[in-house]
Amino acid sequence: MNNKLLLIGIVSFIIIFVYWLGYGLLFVEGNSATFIGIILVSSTIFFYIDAARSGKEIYLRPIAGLKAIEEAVGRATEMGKSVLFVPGISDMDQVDTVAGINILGHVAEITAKYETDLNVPTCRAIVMESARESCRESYLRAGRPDLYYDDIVHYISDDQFAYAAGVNGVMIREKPAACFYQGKFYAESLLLAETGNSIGAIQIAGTGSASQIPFFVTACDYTLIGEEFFAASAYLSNKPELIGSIKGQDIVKFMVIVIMITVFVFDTVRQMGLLDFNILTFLGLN
Amino acid sequence: MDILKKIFIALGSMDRRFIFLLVGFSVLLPKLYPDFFTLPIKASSHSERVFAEIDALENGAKVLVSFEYGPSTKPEIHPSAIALLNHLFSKDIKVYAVALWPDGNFMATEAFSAVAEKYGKQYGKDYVNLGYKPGGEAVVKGLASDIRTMYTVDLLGNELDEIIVMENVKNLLDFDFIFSLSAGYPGSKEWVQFACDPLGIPMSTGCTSIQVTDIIPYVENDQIKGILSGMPGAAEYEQLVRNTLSLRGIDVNPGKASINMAAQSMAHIVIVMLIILGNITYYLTRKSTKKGGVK
Amino acid sequence: MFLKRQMPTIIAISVGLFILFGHFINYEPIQHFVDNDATQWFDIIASFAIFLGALNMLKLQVLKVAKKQKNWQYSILAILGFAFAIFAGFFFRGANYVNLTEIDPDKVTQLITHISTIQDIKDPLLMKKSINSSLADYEIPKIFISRSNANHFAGLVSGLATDVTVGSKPWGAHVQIEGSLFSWMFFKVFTPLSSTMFALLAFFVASASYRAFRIRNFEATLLLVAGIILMIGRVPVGELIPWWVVSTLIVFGFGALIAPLIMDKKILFGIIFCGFFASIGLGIIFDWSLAVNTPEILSITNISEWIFDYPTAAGSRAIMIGIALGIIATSFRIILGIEKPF
Amino acid sequence: MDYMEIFGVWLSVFLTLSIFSYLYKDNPFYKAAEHLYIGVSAGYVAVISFWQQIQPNLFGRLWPRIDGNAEMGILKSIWYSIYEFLNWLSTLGGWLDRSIFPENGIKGFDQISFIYIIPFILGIFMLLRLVPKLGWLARWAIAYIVGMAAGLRFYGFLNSDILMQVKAATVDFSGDWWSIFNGLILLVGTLSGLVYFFFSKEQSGIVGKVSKIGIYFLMIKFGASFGFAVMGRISLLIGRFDDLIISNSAENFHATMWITCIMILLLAIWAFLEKPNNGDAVS
Repeated sequence: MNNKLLLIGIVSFIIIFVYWLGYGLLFVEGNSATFIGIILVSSTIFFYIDAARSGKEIYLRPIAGLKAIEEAVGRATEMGKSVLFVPGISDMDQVDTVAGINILGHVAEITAKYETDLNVPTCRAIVMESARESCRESYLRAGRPDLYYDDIVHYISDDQFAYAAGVNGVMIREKPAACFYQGKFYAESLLLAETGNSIGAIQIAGTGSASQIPFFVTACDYTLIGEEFFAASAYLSNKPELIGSIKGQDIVKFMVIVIMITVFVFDTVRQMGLLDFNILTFLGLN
Repeated sequence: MDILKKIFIALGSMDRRFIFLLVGFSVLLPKLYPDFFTLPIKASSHSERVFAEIDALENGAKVLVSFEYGPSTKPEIHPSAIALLNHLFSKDIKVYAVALWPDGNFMATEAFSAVAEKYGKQYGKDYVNLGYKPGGEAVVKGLASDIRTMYTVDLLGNELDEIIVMENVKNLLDFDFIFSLSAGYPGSKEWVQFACDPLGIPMSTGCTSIQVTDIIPYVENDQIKGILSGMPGAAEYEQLVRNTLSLRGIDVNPGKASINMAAQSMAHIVIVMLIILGNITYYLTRKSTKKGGVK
Repeated sequence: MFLKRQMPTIIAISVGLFILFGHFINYEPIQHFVDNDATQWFDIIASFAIFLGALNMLKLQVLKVAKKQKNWQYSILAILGFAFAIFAGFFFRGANYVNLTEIDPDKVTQLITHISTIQDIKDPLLMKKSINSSLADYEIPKIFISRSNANHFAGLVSGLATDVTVGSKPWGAHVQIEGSLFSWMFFKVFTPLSSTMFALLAFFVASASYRAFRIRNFEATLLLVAGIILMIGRVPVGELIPWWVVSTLIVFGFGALIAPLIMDKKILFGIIFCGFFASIGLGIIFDWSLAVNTPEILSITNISEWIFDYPTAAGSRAIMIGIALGIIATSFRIILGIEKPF
Repeated sequence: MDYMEIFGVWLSVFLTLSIFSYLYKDNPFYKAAEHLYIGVSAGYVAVISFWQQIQPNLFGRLWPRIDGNAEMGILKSIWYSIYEFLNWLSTLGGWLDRSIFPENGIKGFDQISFIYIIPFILGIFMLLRLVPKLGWLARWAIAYIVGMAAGLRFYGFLNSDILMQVKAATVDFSGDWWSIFNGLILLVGTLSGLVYFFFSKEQSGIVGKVSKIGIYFLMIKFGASFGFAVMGRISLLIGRFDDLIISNSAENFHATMWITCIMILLLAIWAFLEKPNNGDAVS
């Protein structure tokens, strides 16, 4: 265990040392703080992924919205209605969409297991393609490849509100019993969530768009807020390496908090005139 | 008392279409009868900051205005654009327009044609409209290093080297100020991250209300100098420009945002009233729901 | 099998690493690729993919019509709308302009009269000036959708200049300028639809806030109070609210905050009434009705500005950092190849 | 008089009101507008992305404008004969006018960027999804995009949303008490908000208390966002009403008034006829 830590430490040190040697020559000047940040973040997360792989138990606090997913699909099954999954309006160049598609994989696995209809309207053709891949895999994993067909995932329009209008149409005419909104959303979030609310569906939202979280919080039953949304697929997968990465992410967060407090303390001391040391300059942030 | 309670409970369970109707009327009535609804407009510190920054620019300075909105968000931002152009042209500042959104250049064309004539400004001599380039942040980065790698011609197809105002303008460093009129992505955030922060050019923004809470950390950090938030922000800026210009002997018509503030205020009041009503009902019926054990 | 299964993972990992570390490498073409080309490539691929999506949409709508499924009649509209957009985009350009060379200086006024029949002229004098400065080669400031209208206008003004030509703007420009069939579609069909869908939100935001802004618990109350203060404080009407209304609201707001804690209505109302009379009393004693005397906290505008400058900014920052961490961790998992959506 | 213009005004008023009619409930007008919108927008986006991405940015980079009279090397002339072939295809063998591929290349760039063949190929791979046997090639294109996103966002978000915000952890003590207090609020709010997001710690004890404070800050942020959203959406509604009022002018023959009246009448008739078999009104 400790050997691995040492090994990762040595490798990171060597990388940073090489960077330092080539600084200004091989490497661009001016963004050394970011470089060191990347190495630090990567090695921390990698360490915990590795630890989890070798069998370390990791506790994750429960997130209500994730527990509710299976429940929601179950209810749709009981009612004989379909499940709607909206992967947001951004393309695959946003990490949010990637996270949303990963969650879709888990939802599809559950619908396959329960033999419930799934409907995934998309706003981008590339998202449509990867959502299909993801659903096909899930149906296969659930042992029900016979239930899968390509039109589970279909394209509506690249335009934001045309897409919203189309999804709205699906909702008011097909009346799904469970609606998932997982991805990057803009103004259409409330339009979707309010319509979903008016048809009485269970709604579970998750998004990394800070400005849309309030609408989901007020109109949906459960909302995965910001970082929770990105952690969701790891939670659901139960794979040790993904769960390890969540732990690593937590440690990075802890480091950010510690650094912020350190910056605050040192800067306060500096402002009092007790110490002639500017921590921001030291960290390369000024 | 019991009757009152019943009324409140009945109101509380009203069909949401009544709410729609109320909101619709609250906007429509002040529009149809503007004389009954007039309100004084007082500028917030953020709008004042924007005004002061622009007003401090010298005559003949160069300002880049980026149009990052389209017809659907026009009501919120276009008034800011008009007021801004009034302000800039009255100070004989050269204006350069770019669009990061495809429909942004329609907005830019409309704004210029509404304002330029009044100040006798000529296209190509006093202002230029470079049009839309796809790519978002890549465009911003490109402009930062060399405008001519991004744009070889302007919106009307003129070569950049033939345009008088483009003389001695090589990249963003040649501008004194950047103003982003932004309705989302790509927008103000990209200008801060990829142009204004690295190059140290002052910038302000006029953005949609919904974006304000996302952009406010940058304003607090002084990476953006002031912010016009949505239509109310536009109205405040319009008012500041109008008052100042009239002191300088130029008459500007009251702007669209200022006119619409009455409707805006009415709608807000109606919504707040609805919320209060909803809460009274909620409070009166709380015990029964508690028993029911609904979430 | 290798090409189907492993190759995509290898591409994703290598592209990810290349772009991540490309930011640091001091070699101009790599920097250029990372800054510009990488996203441009994506845009190009996405543009190709759009046709794939459009075909899928079309297929489903056609199937709906063919199978006469419920509401199939409306699908015809979707197909027609799509066909019209493609027609305006690739087959019928419009965007006809009329160009005059060597205008007779004496007939400029006549020309302006002709122009005024097709377009509003705000300032004829200024227009005269601009025509006079480009007599040799002048383009009429109106672009015609139909060729015959342009020809008709050219016929009207043919006597005023040596040469009158009718042409049409190049392909590609037709999606950017007014006066093409495509821009007509944009302004008359697309814009009203999209901006009205957007404006529907005004109603939904009202009904959502009516339903959701309840003093259910302390958190919900904070949401409600911040929301209401912002709504009132950011519009001019907030300025008009006199001190006693604000102080009353503060008292009630305080009451709302403690309401979840106190179940006995009598005690709660007692506290609220005491606070109410105390604040009014203080106001009368210190004469707050004079603007100078009013404490700053009794202006809704000031309160709202404080809320969005500090607590909101703090909340925003926390969410922003959290989201950034989530994105970084997900990106890292993609680069490691343990998370792959393809 | 421009009939196209007047027709356009009437059409846009009709479409606006059709969408608004959704507020009453799902009805034929809304369904028609919705379907038309989906069709038009899909076509609109396809056209725009072709004329503003594929044509200028891809073809323009591969075949930039060259001097038609100048001598060309053999490789270059082969290269441009591909261009002519594409033109031949796009004009259906010369039957249509030259449009996508103007003579002598596309204006905009001065140098051929051969590297753009890669996105061209990846784009075609994407379209190969239509050929069942070669559909898997689309995965390569998706893999490129996902990899690119990971590389770009990792750097971008670490830089601007974490490191830059660490900078903001300082409090300026040179101001008055009030501004120091506000600075502290900012810091405490940010830190406690972050604590809320800890996944591998149970939210009890001190962590629970701090994260509770964090939730309060998040809630205030959400409330404020909501308030701003109300403001923005109302502004947009006002904008729509402005347009409707303008369309009601005499020169447009009072389009708004007529269409409103007729639509309400038709909706009333529809609602009356619909009633017996309609158990699922949206409310």
